[in-house]
Formats: sequence, structure tokens, C-alpha cells
Amino acid sequence: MTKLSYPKALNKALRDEMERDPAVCVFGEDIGAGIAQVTLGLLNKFGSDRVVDTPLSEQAFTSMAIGAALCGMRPVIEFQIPSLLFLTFEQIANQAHKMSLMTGGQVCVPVTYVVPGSGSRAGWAGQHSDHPYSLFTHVGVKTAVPATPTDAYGLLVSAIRDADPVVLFAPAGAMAVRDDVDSRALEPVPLGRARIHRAGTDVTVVAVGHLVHEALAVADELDGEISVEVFDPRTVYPFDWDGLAASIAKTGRLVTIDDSNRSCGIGAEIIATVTEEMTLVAPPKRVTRPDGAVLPFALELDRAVQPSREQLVTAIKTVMK
Amino acid sequence: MTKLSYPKALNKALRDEMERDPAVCVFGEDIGAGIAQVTLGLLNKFGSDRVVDTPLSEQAFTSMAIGAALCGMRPVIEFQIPSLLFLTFEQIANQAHKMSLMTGGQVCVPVTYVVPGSGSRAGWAGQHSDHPYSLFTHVGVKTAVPATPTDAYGLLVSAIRDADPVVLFAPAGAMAVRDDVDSRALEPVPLGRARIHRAGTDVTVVAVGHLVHEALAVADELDGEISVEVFDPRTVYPFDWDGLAASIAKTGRLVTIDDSNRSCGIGAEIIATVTEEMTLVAPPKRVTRPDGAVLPFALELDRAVQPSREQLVTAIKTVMK
Amino acid sequence: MALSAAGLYRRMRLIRDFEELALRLVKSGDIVGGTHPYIGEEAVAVGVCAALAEQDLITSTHRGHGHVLAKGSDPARMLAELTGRETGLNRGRGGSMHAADIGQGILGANAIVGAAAPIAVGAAWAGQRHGTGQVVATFFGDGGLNQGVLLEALNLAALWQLPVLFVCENNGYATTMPVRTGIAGSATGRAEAFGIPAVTVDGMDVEVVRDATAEAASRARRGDGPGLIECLTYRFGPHHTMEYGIRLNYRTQEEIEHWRQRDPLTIQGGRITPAERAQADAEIEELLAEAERFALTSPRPDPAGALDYLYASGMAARAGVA
Amino acid sequence: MALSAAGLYRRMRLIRDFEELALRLVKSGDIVGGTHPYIGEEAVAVGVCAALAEQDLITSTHRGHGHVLAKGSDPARMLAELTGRETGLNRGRGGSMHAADIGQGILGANAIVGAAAPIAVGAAWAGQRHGTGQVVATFFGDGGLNQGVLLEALNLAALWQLPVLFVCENNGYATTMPVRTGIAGSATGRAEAFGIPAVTVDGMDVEVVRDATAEAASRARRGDGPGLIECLTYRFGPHHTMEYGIRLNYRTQEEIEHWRQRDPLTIQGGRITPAERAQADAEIEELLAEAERFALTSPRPDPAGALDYLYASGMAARAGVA
Ligand SMILES: Cc1ncc(C[n+]2csc(CCOP(=O)(O)OP(=O)(O)O)c2C)c(N)n1
Ligand SMILES: Cc1ncc(C[n+]2csc(CCOP(=O)(O)OP(=O)(O)O)c2C)c(N)n1
Ligand SMILES: [Mg+2]
Ligand SMILES: [Mg+2]
Repeated sequence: MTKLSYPKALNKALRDEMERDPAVCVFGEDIGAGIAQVTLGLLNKFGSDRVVDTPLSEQAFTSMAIGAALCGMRPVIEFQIPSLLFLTFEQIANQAHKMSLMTGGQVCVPVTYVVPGSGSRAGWAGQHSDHPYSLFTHVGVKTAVPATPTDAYGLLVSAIRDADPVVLFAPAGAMAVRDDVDSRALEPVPLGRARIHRAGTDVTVVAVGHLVHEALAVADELDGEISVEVFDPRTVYPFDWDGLAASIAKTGRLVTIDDSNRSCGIGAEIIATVTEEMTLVAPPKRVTRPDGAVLPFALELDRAVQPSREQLVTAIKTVMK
Repeated sequence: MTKLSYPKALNKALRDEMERDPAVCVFGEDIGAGIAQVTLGLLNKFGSDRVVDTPLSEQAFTSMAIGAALCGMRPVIEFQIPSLLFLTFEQIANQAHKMSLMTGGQVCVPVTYVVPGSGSRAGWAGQHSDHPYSLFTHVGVKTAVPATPTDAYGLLVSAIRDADPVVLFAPAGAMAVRDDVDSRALEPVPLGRARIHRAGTDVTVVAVGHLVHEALAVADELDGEISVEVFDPRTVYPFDWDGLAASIAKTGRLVTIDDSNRSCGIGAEIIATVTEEMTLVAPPKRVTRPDGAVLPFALELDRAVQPSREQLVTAIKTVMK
Repeated sequence: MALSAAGLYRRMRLIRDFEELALRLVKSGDIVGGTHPYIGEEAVAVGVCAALAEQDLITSTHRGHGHVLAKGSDPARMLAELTGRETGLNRGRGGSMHAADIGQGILGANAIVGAAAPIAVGAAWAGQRHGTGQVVATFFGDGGLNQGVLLEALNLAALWQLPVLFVCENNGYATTMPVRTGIAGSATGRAEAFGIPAVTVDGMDVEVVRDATAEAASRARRGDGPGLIECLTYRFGPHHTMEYGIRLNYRTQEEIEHWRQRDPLTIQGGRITPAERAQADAEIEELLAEAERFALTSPRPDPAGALDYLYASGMAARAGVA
Repeated sequence: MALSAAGLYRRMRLIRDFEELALRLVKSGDIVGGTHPYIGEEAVAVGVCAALAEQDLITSTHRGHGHVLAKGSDPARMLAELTGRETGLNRGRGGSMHAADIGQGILGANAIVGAAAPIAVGAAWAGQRHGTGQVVATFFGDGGLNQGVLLEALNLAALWQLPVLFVCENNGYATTMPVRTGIAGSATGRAEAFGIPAVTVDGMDVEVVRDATAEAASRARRGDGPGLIECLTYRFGPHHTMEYGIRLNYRTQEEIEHWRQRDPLTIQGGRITPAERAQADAEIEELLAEAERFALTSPRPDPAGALDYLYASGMAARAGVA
């Protein structure tokens, strides 16, 4: 039983799927060298016709993956920075996502987009610190934000096997997390199935990605005083509404914490759906980045813009009032 | 007193601002010919150094507008189709939007992006029928969705004069609307100020863009039975939360209808903010496009995916139960 | 698929008459949203596809009817698509700008200019990897030459020596913008800058287009990489049928007349006997009458299935109201 | 700004020592997030900026410290920016990859490869329209040549004959990707395809770079349009300081040694007297000691102002928790 690191989990998922299915291939920048660790060793093992170091042309190789998918491949794309999803938004949202319906079901586009180190990486500042998973939730592209190495493995495997495009965000804030698991026990995690990291009876805290660990710390801190259920959706789209309904039925209270901007973020969606379809005994609260947030460079400013443990504690205490 | 058409209103706003301020210029495809009617006559009047017909390079000319703005210009960009906002998402969300903060306030980027005919245009199908205003709300780019010619005029004028980037969606579904106004009476409409099209006491219906007119028709239909207040935010970002709070204080009930996809759309944001910060006597409801909607070509399918009057009536009656 | 001189004429006649029929159906309201007519450019699609093998692939554009018919799709099912029927190529879900027919090697039209080129590169990459010997032809207009993603695609195809034929349909305009005001340099010069062999040919002569394509295709099949073929052509009609409704004076009558003198059907028609020509015309007339009947009597899709095929995995999307 | 041989050396020495200092501050943790060191490429920034006038503009890249210093920013305020201080060029909001100094004509570094080129084109368009006679130099790496938006920008600059200097810093690699595996054709060939005059020069010789730039700049000022200058150079250090933490074997020691033989400081240093050289070295040492003192004693920004300047209009954004 060895400690599994987050990057190793992604690396193993890729390796296992490439061994299992010759259609799986990887495109990206510097993936031969494995700079982001996710692709370490894959070039040597599978060769350059399955591990393709691409030039700095994200838009072209993102659409190239579509063409390869139309011809039977299952490409995985690694993006070095989250904002490359802005650059390739047309290719993902307007091309890959729409092809199945537009062709009347003639084709599917099983492409997986992986962003290792999404969200703030201290010091990378404005254009390298985005966490745009809510954008893909809005356009309807399947979106996973694993909080742990085990889920990172299981969700990447499921993403690769899925018939549709899937974006997987590996939050920089979760990259240091390690799991005590027997790597032989790792298995696929279905898209759309939440995970209760900690059961509780007073309030449901829906936490996304690295913030799951903040939520768990807060739950510990409040232990005895408030019984917090920590609910990790694992995929923000599709979202496990049934699982959340069960949790809310138990607690009747809701707080969300996630690292996307406030307006039209996943926090808003969770509160909206719960208010429309479930019953709460107290008004819900969400903790997010501010509206329109741009992360400033200086560390104390960067931190000030991100959701914090303190904000979560206050929110929980407010809904318990 | 002449009937003002929606395209004429946009055209007049552009013309007036170009006359008022020599820094205002227009970039776009076929704007010399004025295909979209918005720029009709401007080339002759202001010349090709202020009305610039651009090649089919949206990404370059969208960033070109940033450079021009940094040097004192106030560019207006016309996009022929809504999905060009996907293609230029990097240039708008990651460049124009972030420059003021990233430079510590050294620069501003007063660029306006206009999309005449946003949303579904019957028969244009999957890649030409998007209504992505919620995406810009999420990233924090100011976003206007005028429902009437008068507001189209006033909001475009304010957008052009604003120091920040602003996206203005002119819904295809509102393009045929005409206003009985004395064109001399037209004036700027501040960003972030809602408009109550019809006062009511039982329920607040927040309607966006062309759906404001559906909401008004429904309000008429229910007249005597249910007193509907029709609330048009006019800009989805910034949103007039104070105005909405006043309306909710009166009605205590909320229904939203808008043409964006369901998850993480503006409808979700409105419900989330109202539930967190205001008091409702009944659970709210929203009417939207489905999750991840792609508009199919066949007319009856295209229609089936868009929010309808019937859905609004049902939603209103449900919250009144 | 190798075609005789008469066969080439027949294919072009099919497209010409299909497009005329489509115009009638736009006016009658049976086709909603209009079309981008291919009339005048038939020699490009037919010439290129005549040099391709059955198993070869193509990607198409917003002005794509000609490509789809030239590659071999059933005109009846194409017309059913344009009229939004369940029997259409895309089950009525795609329409004029998204027609696809995987069975015929048509990976799809694309409503976004330039967007199909990198998709074609990906298909060619997969084919090369699988050793299929397939060639992928990607059509785009002169305006497409200004899309960054297409230029990126040229680089990838050249770097990896992929079997892609970049077919530039230079019809002189991107909507209202003349080529000279939109393009610095030339189509061939851009390809050559990436080390891609490029030629400019008479796009009104189907046999010239076919021969140029055949040469590039055999190079590509030999593993010698991509090629670009610029076809000088002209659309006799509007950019889009909406142009019938608005006055746009970006072309002179003289210019239009000049090009009409070089009608690809007249040029190819002159190479076959009057009898062959008359027979082809008659056959096409009959075939399209049948296609129209098929399309207009085909069932419309059921609104309940509006979101069918949204997710290939079969996942259902939440409705727009709870 | 015209510089003597000694002046050119001094500017390069400033950048070299500034970058060495920055490396120390990365190790000490005073600079958070690391840097993309410019060490080895000094002759490009200094040579280009030496041929520009005060009023001319530049855009920069992720590897931008050299450009900013060469164009004339105060090293102390640049260092304050890198250490996240309120006294920094961007008030500590931008950092290494976003340094901007409008007063010095520096429109900003850009963390997105290729993204600055069209911004430079827009600035040049505005300048041309205002008749300022300004020239805009836009720096980018060999990797930037593969960004579609940069290729689109070449077309716009060429079409409208805008006063833009495209400066390609070809240091042989895009992170770990060698130029030959990433670029089909050449930098100059791509520019020429758009009708843009292009030259390749020794990017290790500051006077050669300056002269090539001066020629292109005077052409641009005359209204004869853009030019591209490819500078063959090399980074002596890592792509990014994170490389110190991971083993990457994409370059041989021989190759690195070979280029170190052509250190731009040695080349230019050989053109001035030992006395001039010693004096410049001493001045820079003193200047940077003062810069370090200034930066490290400057106040850090107040977290309460984390979203200051988000909207130039002064609009306040809603907080992340109500
Ligand atoms: C990226 C993009 N920009 C703009 C449009 C709107 N549009 C559709 S066709 C067209 C002109 C295309 O010109 P060209 O590529 O020469 O093809 P042609 O219409 O002449 O066949 C434009 C601007 C689009 N569909 N996609
Ligand atoms: C569009 C984009 N893709 C990827 C990255 C990540 N990245 C940063 S620098 C770099 C390499 C750039 O190479 P080059 O343009 O040659 O500049 P150099 O680093 O050699 O100075 C990459 C891939 C980025 N910042 N922007
Ligand atoms: Mg054209
Ligand atoms: Mg480089």
C-alpha cells in the first residue's frame, strides 16, 4: 500500500487506458517530456504516434482531436493552463459538443481535455489562474473536478471511456493531496455520481475540487458543535441531483463553496435547483470568487480573492442561526 | 413621431456616438455594406478609417480593438453571429477584461461588442443559434440584452461611453419590435438599471431580451387572475439587484424566463441571489433552454428547445399555488 | 470515383439543378433559413471528388451542397435534410450548413468558416496512423484563408506530412469583401510558406480541377504530404438567399456576366455529344422530381425528440423547466 | 533611443544582472511563482529598443523582463512588481508575465503566447490614424509563430501597411519543442507570404539587431508597412525557474556551451574599453543594489484592495460571499 499522488493517479489512469484501448492517444505541449507529470513515461512506452507533442497551436490540435475521434480514436488533450480553454472554447463548445446532435447521431466525439493545475497557482497571476468549469457546465460539456487522487484516477478513466467530450480540471490546490490506496483497488468513477466525504445531519456543504479539503477541515473544526455533511459532486456536469436531494432531505440546510466566479457559477446552479425542487429550513449560502474576478499577482491579493475557510465557517453558522 | 425599429435604433446610437466622439470607430465584416443594417450609411458618412471592413479574422481584429483602445480609440465591433463570441472568448475574457486590473489601473479597454440577431434565427441551426450572455456574466464582462429599440439605443450609447468592455446582444427575437418614440427623446440608459415594463403585485417575472415581450403577453393573458410584474434587467451584468429587491418586496414571488441554457445561466443566478438575500413566500421557478442545448435545424425542433409562453404560464401558476 | 466526360457533366448538372430547386423551396418556405447557393462553382466540387476514391474523406463548408452531392450523397436525403425531415441525412437536425454523411465519407459541412480544416487534419492523421491510405479533402473559401486555425492546420499537416488536400474555392469574395482587400499575398503563397506544394487552377473547368486534384492526391497517398489547390471560380448567385432581400452593390453586372460566359456546365457540356447532354439533363430532371417528392412527403421530426442525439452516451439533459 | 557601444553593453548588463538578481529572489521566495529568465537573449531586446524612439511602443511576452528594461522602465519599480509591492509598475497586480509601463510605451507583457501581436497591430492602426509616426514593436518567440492569431495579425498589418515590427526571438525551443519539429517552413517565409519584408539576423550581436531594426523602423515610419526581424538567439537558462525542480533533457550540454561562447555581453563587451566595461558593471551593480533595497522595503498591497482596478469605470464587484 503506497501513497498515491494526484499527478501519479492521472498518469496511471492514462497509462491503463492506453494499454487497454489502442484508440486512446494524447495530444499536448511538452507531453513527451512530461512537464506536468501527467504524461511521464508515456512517450517511451507508447511511442510518438500515440503520444503526440504538438506545436503551440491549441485551436488546431483541439479540432484535430475531433477529426481523429470521427475516425475511431479516443484522444486525450493536455492543456498547460486553464485559460487555454478560453482559446479553444469554439473548438470544444461549438464543434466537439455539437456534432452528435447536428449530425443526427451519425458521429460521436469522445475527446477528453485535461487541465493539470487549474485555478490559482501562486504567482502565475491574471491570465493563468482561472477556474472556468462553470462555463462548461453552462454549455453542457461534461465536466469533472476531482478532489482526490483516487477520484482523479476514476474520473479520468470514465472520461476517456465516455462517448462525449469531457473536461477534467485537476485543481492546483489538490495536486499535493495523497491517498492511501492499493493501486490495484483503483476503479472507474461514474460521471454524475457524488461522493459524501463525511456524513452529517445539520447542514450539507457542497464543496468542489480542492475546496473539499477545506470543507473537511471546517467540518472537523465544528465537530460537536455543528454536524456537517461534506458533499463532493465530483462532476459539476452532469450533477448528482438525486444524491444532493437525499443529503438535503437529511439536513435541510445548504452551503456551497467553490472556486468559480460568483455570477452564474456552479454555486448559483446548486442553490437554484435546490430551491426550486427541494426543501430547506433556512436560506442557503454560497462561498465563491467575487463577480468577474481577475486574480492579482501579489500573494496576499491572490489569496484574498479565493474562497476561504473563514468564509465557509461564517456561512455555515449563518445558515444554522 | 415615427416608429423606431430595433436595427435603426442601433444604427442611430452608433451614428450619434461617432458624431459626438471622434474616438469611436467600428470594426467588423461587411459593415461597409451594412448587411446587418446596424452600420448602414456609416461608411459613407465617416469614411474607411473609422468604419473598417475587416477580413475574416475575428480573433485578430478583436485584439486589434484592444490595441486601438489602449491608444485612445473607442472601438465597436460587430459580430455577424453569436458563436463568434466563442471564437473570440480568449480575446474578450482573458485579454480585454483583465487588462485594467493586471496593469494596476494603467489602462482601460473601452470596447463594445455588438451581436445583431443573437439566439435562434429560424433555420440557422446548431452553430448559429447560441445565446451566450450568461458566459459573459460569469466572467464578469458587462453584458446588455435590450428588449426594445429604445433600450437598444440607450444601452448601446452607454456601452460605447463606458470605460470597460461591454457585450451587447440584440436578440433575433426582438429585431422586429418597433417603438413609438420621438427620436429626439432617445437618451442613454445606464448599465445596471432595470426597467419595469408592467407593474404587478402577485409575482415578479424577470424576463430577458426578446422574452420580455412574451412575458408581457402572458401578463395580459393572466390579467384579472394574477397580477404580474414584468421586470427587465436590461443588463444581465451588472444586474440591478436593488431594483429586483424592491419588486420582490412587493410580490414575494419569482419566476424567471430567459433564453440561455439552464445550468449556470442567468436564471440560476437570479434565483440564487434572491434566495440568499431576499424573502419569498413561495419557491421560485425558472424557464430556460434545456441543459447543454444545441438547437436542431428543423423548425419544430428548434422551437421545442426554446422557452415558451406556455411554460411561463405554467411556472407562474405553480408559484401562485 | 472515376467519371467519364459525360459523367462529370452529369454530376455538375445534378448540383446546378439541385441548387435551383433549393432556391424554389426557399421561396416557397419549404426550406427555412435560406441557403448559400453553389451555382457557378460546380466544377470545383465535382472535379475534386472525381479524383478521390470511395473511401476518401471530405469536409465541407457553409456553401456545401455541391460538395455533399459530388461526394455521392443521395440527393433525395440531402433535400429531405434541407426541408427538415426525419429522412434527411442528419435526420433534419443539421440543415444546409451541417449536412454530414459518414457513409459517403462526408465528415460534415461546418457553419464556422475555416473550422473544418483542422478536423480534416485530424482525420488524415488517424488514417495515416491506421495505414488506410485515405486522403482527406477539405474545402474552404478565400475568406477561410484568413482564419488563424486554418493556417495552424496547414502547419500541422505539413509538419507531419499528412494526406490532406486543402481545396481553396476562391470565388473572389468573402460575402461582400473582395479577395484583394482581404488577403495579403496569395493562397498558394501561404501554403508554400509551410512547405506545402500549391497550384492555382481554372475552377470553371472540371477536368482541370480533377487532374490537379489527382496529382496532389497521388502525392499524398505516396506519403509525400499535403497539397493545396486554389480553384479560381465564381458564384453566379447571392452569398446567401437573404441577399435577395437586401441591395448589396459589391459586384458589377459586367463582372457577373463575364464569369457567366465561363459557366462550367457550358465548358464541360461542349466536350460531350448533344445526345449525352440531353440524356443527362433528362435523367437529372427525373431524379430531382423524385427527390422533391421524397423530401416533401417525408415525415417531420417529432418535437418530443428535439434533444435526441445531444449526448452520444445517451445521457438525457434536464428540461428547460422543472 | 540612440546608444553608444558602451551604452548598449550597459543596457545588456543591466538585464543580465537584473535577471540573476531575480533568480536569487525566486530562490529566496521574495519572488513568488518564478520567472522565465531572459539570460542569453539580451541583445534582442536591447538592439530592438535602441532603434526605437521614445514615443514608439512595444508589446512583450511571458519572457518579458528584458523588453521592459530595454525600453526604459525603472528597474527598481520592475523589481518591486516582481516582488508584489504596491510600488511596482503594476502596483503588484501584474507580476512577471504582465508587466506594463504605459509611460514608457510598454503596452504590456502577455502571458498568452502570440496574443500581443494583434494588440500591437491595433496600436499601430491607431497611431497611423492619428499620424503620430509611432512604430510598434511586438516581441514573440518561435513558438508564437504557430498561434493562428499571430498569423492573422501579419495579414492585417500587411493589408493596411501598418507600422509594426514583428520581432521573432527564435531561441530554438518552445519550452521543450525544438523549432524544426514545431515549425514547417520558416519565420521569414511566413512573413513574406503576407508580403512582409523579413530578415534573419544574429540575435547575439546587439549592433546587428539594432541596425536591422532601424532599417525596418524607418521603412515603417515612411509608411511602407510592417517588417519582421527574426533574431537567432538562445536562452542560457531554463524555460522557467520551475525547470530547476524537474529534469528535462531536451538540450545537450554541448549545445548550451556552444551558445555560451557567443554570449552577447562578451561580443559587445569586446567592442568597448575595459575601463568602460568596468564602469558599466560597477554602475549596474550599484543601481541594482538600490533597486533591491527599494523593492524589498516597499509596502505590500492591502488585501482589502484585491479587486481595485477590476473595472476602469470604478464599478464594484460583488464579494464572493453575501
Ligand atoms: C468564423 C466565421 N466568421 C464569420 C462567419 C459569417 N460568414 C459566413 S460565410 C462568410 C464568408 C465566407 O467567405 P469565403 O470563405 O470566401 O466563402 P464563400 O462564402 O465565398 O464561399 C462569413 C463572413 C462565419 N460563418 N464564420
Ligand atoms: C497560447 C499559449 N499556449 C501555451 C502556453 C504555455 N507556454 C508558456 S511559454 C511557452 C513556450 C513559448 O515558446 P516561445 O514562443 O518560443 O517563447 P520562449 O519561451 O522560447 O521565449 C508555452 C507553451 C501559453 N502561455 N500560451
Ligand atoms: Mg469566397
Ligand atoms: Mg522559443
